[in-house]
Amino acid sequence: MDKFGVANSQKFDVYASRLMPREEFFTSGHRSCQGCGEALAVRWVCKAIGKDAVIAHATGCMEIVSSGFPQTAWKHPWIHVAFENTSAVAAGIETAYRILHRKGKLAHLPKVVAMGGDGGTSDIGLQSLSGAMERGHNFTYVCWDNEAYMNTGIQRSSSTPYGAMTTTSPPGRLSIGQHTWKKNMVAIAVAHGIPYVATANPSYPFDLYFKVKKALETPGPAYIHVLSVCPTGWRSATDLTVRLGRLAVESAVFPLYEVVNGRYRLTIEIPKIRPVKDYLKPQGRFRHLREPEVNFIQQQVLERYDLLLKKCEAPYPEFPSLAPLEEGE
Amino acid sequence: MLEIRFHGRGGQGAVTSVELLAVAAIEEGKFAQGFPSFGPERRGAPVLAFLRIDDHHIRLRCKIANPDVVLILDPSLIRIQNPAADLKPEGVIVLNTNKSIADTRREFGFKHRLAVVDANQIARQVLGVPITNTTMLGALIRATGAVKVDSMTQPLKERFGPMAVKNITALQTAFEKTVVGEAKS
Amino acid sequence: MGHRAGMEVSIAVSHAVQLARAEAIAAYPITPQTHIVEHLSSMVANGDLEAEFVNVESEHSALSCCIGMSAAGARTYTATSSQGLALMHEILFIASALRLPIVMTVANRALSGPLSIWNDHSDIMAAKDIGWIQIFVENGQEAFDHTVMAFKIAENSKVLMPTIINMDGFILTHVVEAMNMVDQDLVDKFLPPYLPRHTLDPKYPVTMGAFAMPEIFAEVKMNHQVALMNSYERIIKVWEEWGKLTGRQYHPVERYKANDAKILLLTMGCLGEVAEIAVDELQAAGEPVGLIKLRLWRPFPFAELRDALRNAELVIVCDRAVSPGGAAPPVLAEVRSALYPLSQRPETLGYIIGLGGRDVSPVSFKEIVALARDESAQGPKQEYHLYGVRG
Amino acid sequence: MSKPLDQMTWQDIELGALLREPGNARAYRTGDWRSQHPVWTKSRCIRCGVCWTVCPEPAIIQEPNGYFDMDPDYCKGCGICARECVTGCITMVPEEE
Repeated sequence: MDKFGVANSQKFDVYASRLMPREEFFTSGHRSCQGCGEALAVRWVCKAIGKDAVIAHATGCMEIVSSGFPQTAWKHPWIHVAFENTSAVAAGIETAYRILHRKGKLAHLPKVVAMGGDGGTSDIGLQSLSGAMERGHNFTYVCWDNEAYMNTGIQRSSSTPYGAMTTTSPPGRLSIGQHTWKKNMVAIAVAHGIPYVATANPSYPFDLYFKVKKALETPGPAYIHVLSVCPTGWRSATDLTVRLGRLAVESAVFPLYEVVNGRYRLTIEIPKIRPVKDYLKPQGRFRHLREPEVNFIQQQVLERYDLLLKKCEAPYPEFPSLAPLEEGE
Repeated sequence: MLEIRFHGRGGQGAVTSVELLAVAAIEEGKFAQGFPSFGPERRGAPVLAFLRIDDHHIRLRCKIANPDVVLILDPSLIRIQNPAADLKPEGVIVLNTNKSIADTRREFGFKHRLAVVDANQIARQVLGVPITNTTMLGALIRATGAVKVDSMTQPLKERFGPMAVKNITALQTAFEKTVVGEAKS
Repeated sequence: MGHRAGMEVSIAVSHAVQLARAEAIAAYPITPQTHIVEHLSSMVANGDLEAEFVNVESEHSALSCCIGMSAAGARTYTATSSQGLALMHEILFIASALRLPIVMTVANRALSGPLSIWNDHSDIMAAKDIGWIQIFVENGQEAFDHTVMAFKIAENSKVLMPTIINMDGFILTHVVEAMNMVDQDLVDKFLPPYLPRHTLDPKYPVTMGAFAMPEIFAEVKMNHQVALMNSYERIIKVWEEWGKLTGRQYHPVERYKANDAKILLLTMGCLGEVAEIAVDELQAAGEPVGLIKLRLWRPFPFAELRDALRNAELVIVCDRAVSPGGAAPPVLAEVRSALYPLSQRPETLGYIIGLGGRDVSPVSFKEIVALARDESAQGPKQEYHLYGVRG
Repeated sequence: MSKPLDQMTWQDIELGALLREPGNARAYRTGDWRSQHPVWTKSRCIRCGVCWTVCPEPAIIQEPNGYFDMDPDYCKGCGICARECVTGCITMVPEEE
């Protein structure tokens, strides 16, 4: 149990929800699919963000379902510009707030949050994200990872997991479906030497909630990678969304951890790792996989999880802390 | 209108010279236009820089095809191209060399009016480095009267700050030491 | 009121941005825009300009960052060129659709390929339909003046439109010349602080950049089109106000010795002054040749242009970009289109000049006039010509 | 929102197609999408709020007595609440024809 009394529990404390803010910042009337894990994630992230913030959003599912003119599901000041540039837009907002504050035109600095899907983050948006992280803007980036281009009809992205069927990585006589391993965006973010990086998942809403809070309070760039179950693209039952998110963690396919100043730490321990087939089986996108492929995935997942544990146990961080410099005379 | 073309190598400061001279002419109340040969110049490669000075607003935006003056910062450039090839017949060549007018004419066959100065030596003595761009401005002013020597002081100060004094000295020294030979028919 | 000074035009532009008290700048270096942003970043580093300068990782991000800056309420500036403008392309449309008054200098340069860092107008002509106000300048003075004025135009509450100042790369950006600077006091009186009509403010949350279903997209476009056309009057007013303050009056269509000229050359950008020299020489030789210079490119000044051209017999449009396989190069296409409704209209011939930094001298314009007269007498041989191409 | 989308004129468009009514998506009722809906058996409900926590819409409202129910205007009928209910007190019932 961590300090919030929830994180180690597989099912969160049943009454804890009463402690969470009631106010909704992502309102009903949005047009996401039934059982959308991403909408659930947005709902909780927006609660964690609170009132005093502005959101820049990339083109993608969440943008389309939430902002059809003349209606908006967002209660935050919100801007959508294009697909690949959300981090640059957020960087501009953050910069403008800073100079306007310095010139006395703005009383205080609202939090700046950028959001985008896995395509808008790990593919087309990677450059602007990298630039914004490298320049050290004080913003939080949240990636909604539903593991493919769902908005355009389920095409593969670099975040699509090995073996998954999408419309552009179809299994066939010569292919098992997606034949590359999911890009490790978290490691890429960590490699920028930014102070806060985390994975999260709305099946663990409190873990997600407090990670967002932490990210917002961290000066400088923060990155949160949120696995967002997509019943439409994953070909799973709509009611299984939260369960699948939990299975992703319990099978170590998507462990929940954070990297604070380069130090890795699991936020949700996995006492007994479940077989990956428990996670794969309810998803139609893996239906075509045969035993050897499942075994390969199993072996890869365990090896990668093992490497993650080693990083968590490492006696040194991934990069030296910049703290002494900031404290310097 | 006076049209001047500088010949130098990337890093020798031909473009800086042109800018300084343009600013000086403008501060005298004239109109001027200074610009480099546009492009990706690299250290050591031959470069050109252009200068127009006139009493009226200058409307031309093309290269200088037939200059009134060519100024050669580095005599080794003459072996690559003949800077005097398209010089106007009444034009003048301003050359950085330790040779005399007669020797220079003999070596390169120049018929134009010719001004020579050993700018390398002056620059070494005064500036401590063989960078001759500001030094050669003294020779140019001597040969053409394009601007007054004093007009160079302010632009040099703005450009070089504390280093300006030495550059001004180098320029004045060159102005005094420059030898001008009239054109040969 | 001001002082006369000699400096590189790029530096003068950066001073104009400084005098306008720009607050937020995001830029990526590209030849020949670099000197502008170098000087701005050093002004920011030295505290001579109270602004934030963001060195973004691409032009795409430069304009995206500017959108964020402007949406958050800061007076925003950027500069680019050629490939950089092309990389921004997608975002250019969004900046104007969001009605954010970003001011941008485009140091006009050819588009690859082959790679060319030199001047022509193919970059901006590929971006003519982006919904921005677009102005062309002829010399350093104009580049300086129009940079200051652009902020006032763009930020006018009835305009709120991003604005591009087009200045020719190298042959304008990299030239040291004489200009009349203006004092900070004058600019402060002329240009009040930017009061954004709406910003990203948690106290008054708004949604910017909602998507539009087919039922409403055309209405949104119409709204933008009307606003851009209506900006014309405000542009003229701002130019008039500047004219009164400085004695330098600008017009959307500039006429040079064009009265009673049967033949008119038409140019945009700084080759206009080179053409003036050709016109002087031709008129001295008794030839009825004048010059029209198109300054305001967007919104297109239909009425003034028709007025300026209607009495001529022959208009020779000098484009600086190619429209491969197209009906005409961009300026010729628009000029012809603007003239078409007139019952009596001059013949229009097109010559494409100065591509990729090719030198254009007064002699070139004289040759073009001679070629066009022949062509006009014998009937056009082809739709338009690439002047001076060998072979 | 004053007018339906297909009656708005170009003059009705805010500058920059800006939207000034945050959260006005609530005007769109996603309840129409539903083919089944959750029903709570109150005798088994411990009022823990897990259903409220996991609803993506959100379309679960808490009544003054602490029990939960769906918001018929927005519930899309995904069934996550029933699946995640700690005591199993929610069942999904088909919409009536």
